Amino acid sequence: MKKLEAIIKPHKLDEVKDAIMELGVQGMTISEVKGFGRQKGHTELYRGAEYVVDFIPKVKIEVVVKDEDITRLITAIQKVATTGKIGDGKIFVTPVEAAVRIRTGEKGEAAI
Amino acid sequence: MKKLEAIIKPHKLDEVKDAIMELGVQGMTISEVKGFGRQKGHTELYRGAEYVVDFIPKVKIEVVVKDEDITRLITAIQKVATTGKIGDGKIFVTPVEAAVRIRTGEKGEAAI
Amino acid sequence: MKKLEAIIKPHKLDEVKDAIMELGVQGMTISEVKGFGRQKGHTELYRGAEYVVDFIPKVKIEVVVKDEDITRLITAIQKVATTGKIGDGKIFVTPVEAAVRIRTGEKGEAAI
Amino acid sequence: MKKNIFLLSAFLALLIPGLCWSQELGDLKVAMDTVWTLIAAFLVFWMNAGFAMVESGLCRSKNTVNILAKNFVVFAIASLAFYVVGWGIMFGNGSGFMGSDGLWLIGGADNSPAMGEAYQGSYSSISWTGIPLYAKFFFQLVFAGTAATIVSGAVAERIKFLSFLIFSFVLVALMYPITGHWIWGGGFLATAGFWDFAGSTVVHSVGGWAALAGILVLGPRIGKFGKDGKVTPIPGHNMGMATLGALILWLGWFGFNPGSTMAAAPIDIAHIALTTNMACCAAIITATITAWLMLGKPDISMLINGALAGLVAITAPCAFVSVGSSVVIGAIAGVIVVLAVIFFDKIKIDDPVGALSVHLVNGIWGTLAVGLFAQDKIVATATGNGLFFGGGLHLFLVQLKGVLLVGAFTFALGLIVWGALKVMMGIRVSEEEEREGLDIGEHGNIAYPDFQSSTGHL
Amino acid sequence: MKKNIFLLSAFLALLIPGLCWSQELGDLKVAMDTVWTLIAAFLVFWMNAGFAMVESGLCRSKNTVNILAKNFVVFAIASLAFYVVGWGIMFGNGSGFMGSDGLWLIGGADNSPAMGEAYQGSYSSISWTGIPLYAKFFFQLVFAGTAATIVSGAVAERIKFLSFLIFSFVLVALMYPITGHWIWGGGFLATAGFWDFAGSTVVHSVGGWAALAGILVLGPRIGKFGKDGKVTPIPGHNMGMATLGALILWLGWFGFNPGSTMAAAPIDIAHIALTTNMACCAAIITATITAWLMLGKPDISMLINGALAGLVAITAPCAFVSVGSSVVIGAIAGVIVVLAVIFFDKIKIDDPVGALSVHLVNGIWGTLAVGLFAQDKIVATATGNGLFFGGGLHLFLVQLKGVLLVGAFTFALGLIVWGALKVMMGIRVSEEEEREGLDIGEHGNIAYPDFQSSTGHL
Amino acid sequence: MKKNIFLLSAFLALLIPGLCWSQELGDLKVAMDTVWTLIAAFLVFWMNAGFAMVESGLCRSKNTVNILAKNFVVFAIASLAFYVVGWGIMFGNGSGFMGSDGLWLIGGADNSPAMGEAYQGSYSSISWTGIPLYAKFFFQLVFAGTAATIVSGAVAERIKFLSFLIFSFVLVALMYPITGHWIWGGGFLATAGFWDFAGSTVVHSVGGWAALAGILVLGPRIGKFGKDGKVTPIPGHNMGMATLGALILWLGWFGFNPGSTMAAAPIDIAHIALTTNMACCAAIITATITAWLMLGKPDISMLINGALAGLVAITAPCAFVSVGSSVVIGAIAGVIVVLAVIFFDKIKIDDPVGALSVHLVNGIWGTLAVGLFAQDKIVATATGNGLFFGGGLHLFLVQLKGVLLVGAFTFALGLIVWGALKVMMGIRVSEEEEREGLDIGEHGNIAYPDFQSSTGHL
Ligand SMILES: Nc1ncnc2c1ncn2[C@@H]1O[C@H](COP(=O)(O)OP(=O)(O)O)[C@@H](O)[C@H]1O
Ligand SMILES: Nc1ncnc2c1ncn2[C@@H]1O[C@H](COP(=O)(O)OP(=O)(O)O)[C@@H](O)[C@H]1O
Ligand SMILES: Nc1ncnc2c1ncn2[C@@H]1O[C@H](COP(=O)(O)OP(=O)(O)O)[C@@H](O)[C@H]1O
Repeated sequence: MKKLEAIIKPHKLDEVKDAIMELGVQGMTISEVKGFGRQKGHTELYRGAEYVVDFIPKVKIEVVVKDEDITRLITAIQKVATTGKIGDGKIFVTPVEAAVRIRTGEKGEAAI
Repeated sequence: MKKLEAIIKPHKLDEVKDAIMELGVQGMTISEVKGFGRQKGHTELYRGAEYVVDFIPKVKIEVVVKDEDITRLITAIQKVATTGKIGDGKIFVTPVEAAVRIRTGEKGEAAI
Repeated sequence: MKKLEAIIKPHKLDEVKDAIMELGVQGMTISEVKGFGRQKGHTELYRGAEYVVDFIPKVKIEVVVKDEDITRLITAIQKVATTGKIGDGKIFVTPVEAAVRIRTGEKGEAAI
Repeated sequence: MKKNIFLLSAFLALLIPGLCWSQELGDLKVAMDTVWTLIAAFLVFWMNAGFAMVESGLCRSKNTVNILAKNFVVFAIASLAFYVVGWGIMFGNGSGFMGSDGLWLIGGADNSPAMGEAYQGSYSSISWTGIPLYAKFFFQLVFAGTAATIVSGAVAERIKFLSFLIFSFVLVALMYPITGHWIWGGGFLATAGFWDFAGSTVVHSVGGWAALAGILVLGPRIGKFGKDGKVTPIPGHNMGMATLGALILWLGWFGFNPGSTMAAAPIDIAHIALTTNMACCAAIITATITAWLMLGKPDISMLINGALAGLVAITAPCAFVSVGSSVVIGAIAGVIVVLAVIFFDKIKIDDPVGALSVHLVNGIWGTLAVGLFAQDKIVATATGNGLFFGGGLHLFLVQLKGVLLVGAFTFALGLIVWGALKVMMGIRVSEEEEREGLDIGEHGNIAYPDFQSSTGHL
Repeated sequence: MKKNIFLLSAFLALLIPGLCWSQELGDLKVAMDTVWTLIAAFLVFWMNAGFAMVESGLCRSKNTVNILAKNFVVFAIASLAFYVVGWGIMFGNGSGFMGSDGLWLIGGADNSPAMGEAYQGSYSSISWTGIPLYAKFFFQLVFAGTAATIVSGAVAERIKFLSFLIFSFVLVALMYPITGHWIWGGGFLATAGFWDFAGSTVVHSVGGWAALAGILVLGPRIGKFGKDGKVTPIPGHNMGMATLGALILWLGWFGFNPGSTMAAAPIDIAHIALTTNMACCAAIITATITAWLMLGKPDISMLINGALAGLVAITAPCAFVSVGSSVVIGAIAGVIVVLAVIFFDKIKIDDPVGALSVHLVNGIWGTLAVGLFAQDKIVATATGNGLFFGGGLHLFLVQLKGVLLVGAFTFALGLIVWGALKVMMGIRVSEEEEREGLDIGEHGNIAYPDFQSSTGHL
Repeated sequence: MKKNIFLLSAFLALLIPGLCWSQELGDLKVAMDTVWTLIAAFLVFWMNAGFAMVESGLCRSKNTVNILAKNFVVFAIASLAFYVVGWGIMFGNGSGFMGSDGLWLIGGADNSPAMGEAYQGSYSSISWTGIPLYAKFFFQLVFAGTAATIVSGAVAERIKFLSFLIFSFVLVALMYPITGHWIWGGGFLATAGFWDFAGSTVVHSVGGWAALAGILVLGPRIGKFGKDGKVTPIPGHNMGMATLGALILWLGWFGFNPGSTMAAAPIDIAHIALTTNMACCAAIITATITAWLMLGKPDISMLINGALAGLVAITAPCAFVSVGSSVVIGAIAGVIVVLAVIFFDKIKIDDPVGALSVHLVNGIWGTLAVGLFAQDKIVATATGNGLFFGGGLHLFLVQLKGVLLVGAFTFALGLIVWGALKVMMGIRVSEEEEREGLDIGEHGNIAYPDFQSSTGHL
């Protein structure tokens, strides 16, 4: 099994979610993160002094899937999450050694 | 070393934390995440229009442990985190190649 | 490629960010997490009753880098993030099998 | 003859404008008293915002919409209930138990602003003030709304919206006006020489007793009391909101107490404004000190409860005691409220916002304090002297009697109404809804969709 | 002779203090009327806070600073605009269309507080109240500020800050005073027997029409209407703020309506305070029920809109109808507002806070309600009777005419001004800024830097 | 004879009711003045909520409970301190430096509401108003509370709770009343012809000087100034709260300024309400423009400071200048405040909420503005003319003298008291507590437990 982590622009979340579901994946977990990268932050102003806010709100999507699904998943996400503008984000894939469904105790690919 | 990621129902956090501690594990890191899965979201209402909120608040617990501890940990968490109702969550295990305790610079299993 | 996860004290974020950037790393993703460990939480008070808050605010930094960069990165972070006081946090390293830049579709080390 | 006629006409010429000025003077006085009473009523109305903020602030974010909606709708219901029949029961001429004349829709005969002897109509018990009927009604209406609102905080975070609304209707249409009649409507406690200037008992204790009945029938929130009997505090979600609410209430009390003169009597209203303020300040100080000494740190929710306790306590005696006494009464209230909060936790009565400690306990204390600190005619009312000013136990015992009778009646009826609702339609939301929050369950809304919530206290 | 002289001197001796008291009585009356009017004006001023809270609460957190800043600055602009020329246009003597005398800087001749016949000056149309000129101006100023503020919510979350400020200036300097002159400034609608006691049309509909024009020129927010025509609700970020705002507005309305007497007339102000309150309460109840029945649950934003709808609707008729009628008028407003919110969504008019449903639709309803429910001289004004009280259609038709003319004028002029601004400087922020939030784009600030935001509704 | 007796009796018959009406007229006037003064006092009291909201809003969420608690408790302490001895020092008959008669517990002889010549008692300097003693005291009390509260914001986010409370006690019991005596208590500045109508100097500058002393002894917050001297802005956590607070303060100022007449004088209070409002509006506009031009965007915290600057500046001259002048005074204040904020940052004075720029700097500006813009008897007071109205430099120099003496005294004493507290018990929390937030450290509470905080600005 593999874990795919996609860091995307927040307003793309709904589209990405739909794309993932279309592939038959049944679950995912998201979190609010902040990104730093080539896309620069913006300048804010407070009581006469400026300061740079480097970190930009992003959404991280984590999905664990069977090995064979990972390529299709990457392609699907990359396609819908792109706006062509800097800051669209990244996809990372890491290995998963075990999975358990807490409710039933099912293990492995059955659990995801 | 292994990293265990458990996605659980928020109100189970205290019990899970206690179960982990009982195994002698000394540290963990949690974050607020939102889950999407078989457990469906709910409908909200605003100014006369309905909309579906798909993502449900969950807590993610991350614990890095020695290889030999991982099975006991899984069993312990699975036991207390289950309510039997859909949406209880998942446990995923991934490999960890290195660990460092920032305060002391200790490395590997000594660091966790 | 490797993913480095550093859990640090929030007020160290700026320094750590600068240290990472100095190594030529161009991107990173952070999230707000809460930690439990040797550093104990504090007692809060509400309407005449005390309770212990176990979880302490921490920041998690995730950086994906080429294999060869990982050691320098660890050293750099460990150096600036330490205060010498308990609770300074941990660094974990996990393997990354694939990376994609969403905007361009670039793959692998080119993507990070 | 001629001369005499001249004299007479001169006399009349002078007399007529004289009468005329006298009439105009009277009109001006009515106008001023009305202005004062209405502005005071606006301030009391404003207390609704205070209760809404204090109560939501001291509860969890997942129940915020529900609490806000409760406080909002309950005033609407109270207004209608008091208009339809509450006013008539409370102020209509009738027996010592309740009014019966002009019962419905403020529909009785009435020649207000005529006062006292000159008054002819269905609402004699409130003819001591010379303002138009609707001004009297409006002022009393906002008081009735307050009583209903007190209950809201105590039963928060677990009560069914609809059941609460029905209870509020019964409270304002029936329960509040009946005991109100006893005291302010010329009923048997008024006759007995019971004094409650602005409603420590009439409003606050009554709200408190109804709340206590509700809490007992409802039970505590999930998670508040552990199996081992341990108290788990459930922190409120917004101390800024709660503090703002307390300051709103404090401001509103300057309408509640001084406005209860229902006349712009300068010495009286200045005196009452000052006793009100000083009692509140003293209570803040002693609540702070008590919390600091007993609990280690001055918790802000205790300071807020302290302030409100002082205000509730001075409500009955504000016009009957000296400024010095008001400081003492407030100071004692500040200590009492901290002890009461701890006490209710200990006996496993779960009152999320401290409504009992503030309104019930200090409503009682304030009412009894009249019996201790009253000074005859210190401003204008002949209350007789309290125990500490040479009046003996007489006044105190009358006050005690009033406290007990009103308490017994309201608590018993409260139990019955809550019990009936429980049987008929249920009063508590499901466990799942309670966990998820009443906002989604009852309203389909959440209060803060743009903010990420912390599971620290789910 | 001697005797006669004695008599005469006695007569004079009595007459002089008599005159003197009469003068003092008059002074006292002026003072009381001024006190009442100023306090009412303070309450109306306070409505600015209400609008700021309701509007920010019902919008997203990323636009909070912008909305707050808009509401803050717009009152400053309104004050200056009304001072410079608005007052003169509205109340200056002139034609049936607009005032022209004493146009600039309240600079006309004026012997206020002289009243009626005794008044000599440039602002005769408001000489029915006997208070100093500056008190009149201040009271009218806070009304003008309200009209401008109504627009703010409707165009929120997408409008350019500067363009909005310019529009507000034009609205208060020109548009509002012209239609205001027609009705309150002795203009042609006043002459025609059109009645709008406290401004359902003068203030609320005018704000509503200007808002509608703005919405049409601006278009809906990104994401509000899907391609398939589906409505995507965009939840407001803080229901506590919105509810507090609604309660502030409610309080403010006790200045808005009863204060519009501009005199401390006791019967009148008590009556108006009560009709105002009862209409609001009835509207809350019916809005709750309507929402519950039609939508399944009582959404708090609907309750808030319900309350405000009742208040807007009773604004025109508050002094002309009975308390019973006020309940009916409010009850209908509560139903109307829920339907209107759903209707505007259906025809793809994106009004984030419901300003149209509240101020425009119920401003019209309230104005027409005068034609239905008015009872001649129920308090003091000879309006003639409305349709339901035997007056036939006459009054209703005059009211209808006023509604249409004011609407046509304000809407047309609004379209022109908004259109001109669009051409000259743009009125809408860039798509990117709209997504990121106007706070950073327009102000370089964010409202809540310490809280982690949820992307649930980005 | 008979006839004469008849005449005489007729004469007396007429005279007696005449006298009687005159008495009643006087009573009515006392009542009206009292009503006005009390309502104004309630509005000033309400400013406590404004300060609490502005200050918490402009600080970080981790210090919210602490700031709220400070603002809450400090008014309680101020009330007690002013009751115990402050009032006596300020208004008791005594020397030009301080009062000494009727020093403790408002305990002096007093026959209020008797006025002027008729007054006999210990507090002659405030016998120009004809209201009961307690009304005078209550009005002055809420002013004293304001002065104490100003300090709170300036020392926020690092001061020890207890030390602050002690300082506040000294300020209100001693420092504020002494300089207050100089100006309002018949002291040497009053005699010198120094004019400060509602307290630009008496209240605002005094609060400002005490705050400046505190800041200097405390030092800046960790992280505010980098090693390289770079200013790191520390954004406030809730702009909604801050804006609400500013609107509350604005409302409160309609009590602060017009209420300082302590009499319902219609021309005066209308004039003052208007100058107050126009100065505030002008300041908002110029602060917006200045911020826009100098800093690129109109930052909302600058708009808020701008509004308050205008209000502080018009406080001294509100009754002495024309409406036109009030616009100019406000406009200048709006520019000054933006420059002052930048200036204090530059010289490394860390004032989290801008208390110095608002209250100190504009308190001085407003006081001096009297010397420039005053017009003799424009309303009722014979101030003489200011520089721009042909009065030469005389008035300006007296004003300057007052500013300097009050400043020197308060600043010096402030340094001493803060210094003493520092030595005796410490005034600053530990570095760790400052980082973690004073809420947990000082109160064991946090303000928003249900929300996830962002580490953006920790
Ligand atoms: N090496 C990295 N490790 C972890 N996250 C990264 C890394 N590089 C970029 N990111 C994440 O991806 C986001 C987008 O990256 P950025 O360089 O701004 O644009 P792009 O992906 O279009 O090149 C960043 O905001 C950050 O969250
Ligand atoms: N494939 C997956 N990858 C990542 N997280 C998942 C995955 N499937 C489920 N989850 C997480 O587990 C939670 C529970 O899953 P769900 O399907 O609702 O119930 P259950 O685990 O009882 O079958 C989800 O809310 C989501 O956070
Ligand atoms: N085994 C672990 N797995 C995951 N996170 C851990 C683990 N141990 C510690 N942490 C994280 O590191 C933080 C610091 O750990 P702690 O034991 O308090 O101090 P120190 O790192 O100085 O020994 C914790 O708050 C937690 O977030």
